[in-house]
Amino acid sequence: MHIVVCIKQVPDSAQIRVHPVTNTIMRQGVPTIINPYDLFALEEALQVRNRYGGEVTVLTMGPPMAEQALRKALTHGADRAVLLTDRHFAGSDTLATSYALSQAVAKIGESYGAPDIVFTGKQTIDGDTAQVGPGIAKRLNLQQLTYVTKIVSIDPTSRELMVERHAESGTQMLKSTLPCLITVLEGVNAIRRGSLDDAFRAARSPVLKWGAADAGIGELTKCGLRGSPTVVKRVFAPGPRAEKAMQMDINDKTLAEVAADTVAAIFAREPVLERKLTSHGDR
Amino acid sequence: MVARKNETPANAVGRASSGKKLLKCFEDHRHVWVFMELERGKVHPVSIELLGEGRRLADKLGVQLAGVILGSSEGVGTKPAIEEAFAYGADIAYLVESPLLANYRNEPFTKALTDLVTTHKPEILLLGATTLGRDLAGAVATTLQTGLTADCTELDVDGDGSLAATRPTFGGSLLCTIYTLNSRPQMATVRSRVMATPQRADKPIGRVIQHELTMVEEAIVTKVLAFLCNDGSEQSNLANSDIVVGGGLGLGAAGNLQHLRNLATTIGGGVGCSRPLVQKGWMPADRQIGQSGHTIRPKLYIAAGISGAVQHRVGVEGADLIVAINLDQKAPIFDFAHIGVVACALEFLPALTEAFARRMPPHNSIKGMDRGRLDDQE
Amino acid sequence: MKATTIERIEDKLYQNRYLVDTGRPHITVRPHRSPSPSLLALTQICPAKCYEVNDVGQVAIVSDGCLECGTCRVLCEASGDIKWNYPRGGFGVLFKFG
Amino acid sequence: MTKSKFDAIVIGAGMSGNAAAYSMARRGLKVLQLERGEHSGSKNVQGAILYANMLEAIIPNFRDDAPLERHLVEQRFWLMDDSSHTGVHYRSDDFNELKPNRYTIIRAQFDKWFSSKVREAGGTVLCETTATKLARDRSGSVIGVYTDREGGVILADVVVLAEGVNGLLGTRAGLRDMPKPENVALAVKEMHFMPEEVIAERFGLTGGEGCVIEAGGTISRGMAGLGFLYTNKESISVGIGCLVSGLAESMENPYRLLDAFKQHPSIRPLLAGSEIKEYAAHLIPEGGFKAIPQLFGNGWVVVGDAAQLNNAVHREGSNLAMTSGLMAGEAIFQIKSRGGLMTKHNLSLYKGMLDKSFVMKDLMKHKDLPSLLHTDSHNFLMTYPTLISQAAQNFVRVDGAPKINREKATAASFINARSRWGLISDAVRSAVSWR
Repeated sequence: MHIVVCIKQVPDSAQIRVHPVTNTIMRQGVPTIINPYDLFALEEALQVRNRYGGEVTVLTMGPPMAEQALRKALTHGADRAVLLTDRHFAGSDTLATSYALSQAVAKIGESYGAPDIVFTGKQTIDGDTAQVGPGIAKRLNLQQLTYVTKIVSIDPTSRELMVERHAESGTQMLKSTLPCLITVLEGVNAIRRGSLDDAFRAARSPVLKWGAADAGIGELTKCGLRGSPTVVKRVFAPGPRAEKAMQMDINDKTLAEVAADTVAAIFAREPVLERKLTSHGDR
Repeated sequence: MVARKNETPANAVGRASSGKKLLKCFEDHRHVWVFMELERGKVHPVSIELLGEGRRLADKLGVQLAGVILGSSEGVGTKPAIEEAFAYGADIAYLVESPLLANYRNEPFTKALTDLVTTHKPEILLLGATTLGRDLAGAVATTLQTGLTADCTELDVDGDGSLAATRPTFGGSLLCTIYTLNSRPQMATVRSRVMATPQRADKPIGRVIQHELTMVEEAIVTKVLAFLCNDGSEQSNLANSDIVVGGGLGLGAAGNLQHLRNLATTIGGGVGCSRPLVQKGWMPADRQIGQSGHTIRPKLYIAAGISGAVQHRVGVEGADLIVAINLDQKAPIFDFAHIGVVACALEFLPALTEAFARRMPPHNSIKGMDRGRLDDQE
Repeated sequence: MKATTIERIEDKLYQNRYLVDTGRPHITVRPHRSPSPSLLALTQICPAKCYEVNDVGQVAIVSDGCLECGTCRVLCEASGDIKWNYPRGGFGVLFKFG
Repeated sequence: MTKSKFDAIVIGAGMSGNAAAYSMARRGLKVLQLERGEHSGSKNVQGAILYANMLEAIIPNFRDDAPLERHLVEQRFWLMDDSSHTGVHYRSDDFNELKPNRYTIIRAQFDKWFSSKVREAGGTVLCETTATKLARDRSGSVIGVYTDREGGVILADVVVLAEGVNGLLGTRAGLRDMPKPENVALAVKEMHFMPEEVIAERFGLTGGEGCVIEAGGTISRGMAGLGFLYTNKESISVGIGCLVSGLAESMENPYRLLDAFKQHPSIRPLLAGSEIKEYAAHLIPEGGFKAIPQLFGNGWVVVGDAAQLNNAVHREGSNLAMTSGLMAGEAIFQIKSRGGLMTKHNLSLYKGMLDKSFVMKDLMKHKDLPSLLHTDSHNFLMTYPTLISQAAQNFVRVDGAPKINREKATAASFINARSRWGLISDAVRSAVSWR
């Protein structure tokens, strides 16, 4: 089994601060981390490798410093790491990103065996939202299995697999075939700590650095800004909530009266809630 | 993508600032479409909200609003969805009916939607940011090689008719406005409970354009074996309760948490607390709301005796309505609550429970709604 | 000139970056009936205010805001009042500047 | 992939650990360095001043690419009472030299750079890995280390304990005692960010010039303590430290002491409008010469803070740490290159080097000062600061009273406070312990 896991190095958004006065983004000292959702995907991939044998290759597209994220992924236990880094990719939106990544996955397939499963995290916390996975699946025509909560079974010979997928009001049981793309729902597993061997391999083995050409990406017009239909025009901080809390009038009123006023104020602001609470029986 | 000089907000990047004209081939894309998501035949509330939003955008652009329905004729069928489309403001409906569309699978739904879009060329396509909507939108956008902005909190159209989609970034600490420059349709997804639910008006069914799904079951690799519907019980944990009642040190002692639970049981809410209560051992750690606990997005959050440290604030800011009860009117929680009651939480909770009970029908069975699990009575 | 108000300890800790090893606190307090003087001292001198007297009069710790300075170890490990260890590799406080 | 044996394992990637690992790796030794933090620097806290000439001995051209904040041109010593400070400022254009002598640095960024040098030199660095126990053979010699990762023991000829002031590994293995409350100070510190120009304006600095304020007095409420304020490029590190024994006795909250120091009329204007981005705390060895433990044994040496090598009186730590790391590395290399074993006897070479260097000489010189300050901190840090600031004010204030009366009043205030005999004994004891 050859499994490829796409990860992304993102700023640790919990550390992003907006300057209270100038409302600008304070980026000093904001460390980078592996996109938390991708760690669930990596753990799932490692579990599949440990159960069915094979190798896990980790791929990321980003600036040269994204190598740190790959080193961490290797320390968790991945077998090989590829960093896709090139000026042409700067400013890529999700469409251009999925194009570049899918070409790189294909190239990895040529050198290390076509991947049976491509894992990605559900989404990233810094901007893209659940579009790169489907984009890769569509371009490499892999079966697209998103929001997967459990890989029930894989039969390497018949190349069939069974998964459970989170849907709006329930869980779907799906049967599909390899090769496929799986995005993993958060919380389904917990990333493992690598062993000493993993840590040593991470410290010693080289991270493969590929530019556009190495990854077999010919059409540069599909990359970076030119390949991106969407573009960010403005980034700004949400304005602080204008009004302070509406203070309920409490002077010379009994607790019961204030409580009644409060409930009235709540229902005035949330009619849907009022209907739900005051209607008779199950609507 | 974010500010280059780390002090100034990012201004326009690349082509956006040059304001290039729309490519010729996209000029004939018109009208606003809303994908109606069906859940066992019933229309998902987010699609209704999007129809309301779609109507507003269509009126601003002076174009039509269309509802897109993909489903199968078995069971409830697609008729109720078509009625809902027109009742909430659609001018026209596009329908693809096929047994292959009974249960959601990516391949048939993507094919059906992309065929409709390539034939009738909408300029804006809105979908709900549900697991179905995001799975479908990603695949359709890639097939059409067009732009998709997900989880939008605000939609608008500029003077030149292009869609301005605003969404949170960097974990919600910032917002950004994204444009789809020269590709159509401009796709966007929106989460439920972000847009207002429009008024319903009983209107006759208008024009329905039906399309065939040119696909056979054998060609579809992924099969749906089963569907386990969760009966809402799983809803009851804090993270996705509609109502949450939180207790803080202002309650005085562990014994007084009973008042908190009485209120929660009465109005069907989950019970949570601030970090100090966990620290004092009054409540288990999985009840903690805040940075190192749960992040909640309920319709209503009642904070009783919580001062509102910043770590607590980031955990509750997603709530639609925050009611704070605290004896100290300078408590930080009043800076981000919507409704404030300066009173002793211990005394006010019973009165509030009583006030709610009076407005609710007697012994109203609230089993049906998603409510705090009964076994919260630890 | 506006006096910078004295922030509360929670606001100070909110600035820091942590990776909490949930379920594996790296410091534990030995159960006791009444806290020793040095345990009581911790409730005042711990720079992250992790130690508090709970309502049955015992000193309890929530170590997720711990700065790993070792002050409590210096005062209370020898007497056995607390068990002190480093968090697992990569967990605990992660200084951005230090 | 079995783990082969290493020539040396360095525990910890702070100043002493990086210096030891770099010096050995550069000499071609097979070095493994274990760091429990996410990166080298994630767990390290310091004021922080870098002493250039010690680093030059390790990485001569460090100025080419090391992340340095400002080079220091001004040192201010303040004696503070609640409303004022009396200070001695030394500033010299000489410090604007080609190779500046002291810099302010930000440890998280600096240590990451230093660690990249260790890797470049061929050292293997494993982060997010906590060393849990020393491995010893029957005779008690240290032969390797266990970690909190699966995979058992890692063997090496020698283990360099650069694990910092707490030093769990060494103390738990009984190689040295745990630091005592009166031998360590708890320092709390904040990073205040503000535009570079505002800092330059407030301290009268141009270009990369930097300024340092170190202050004693009533700010530590009578405990032996020190407040500090270091200017970085776009931030100011401000902090205060007190002996743990003093804190435990006085039950003072460290963060309240810090807030009071920040609110002091002399400090507040320097921090106005800043954005606080981190609050940190760390122990600093204060015991001086008398607290230095056994420095070497069969299969191990201890360096840096773990060896209590910190000249508290001169507020110098990172230079002693770096130098002790370098010397440990050199000693191990010399033993290795003559085919020697890492025995206690051979490793005494390391202590010999330390004794001949400034490290031991400085610490010997001030070996009595720590005890003087501990026992008499209230007197030196409460009474004298108030007396001196009152005297300064009397000297400066002009209200027509004859100068002679002023001077008599000042002299009287000293005598009433300390008595003639007290003044003389304070002076003698300070001089003796300073010499």
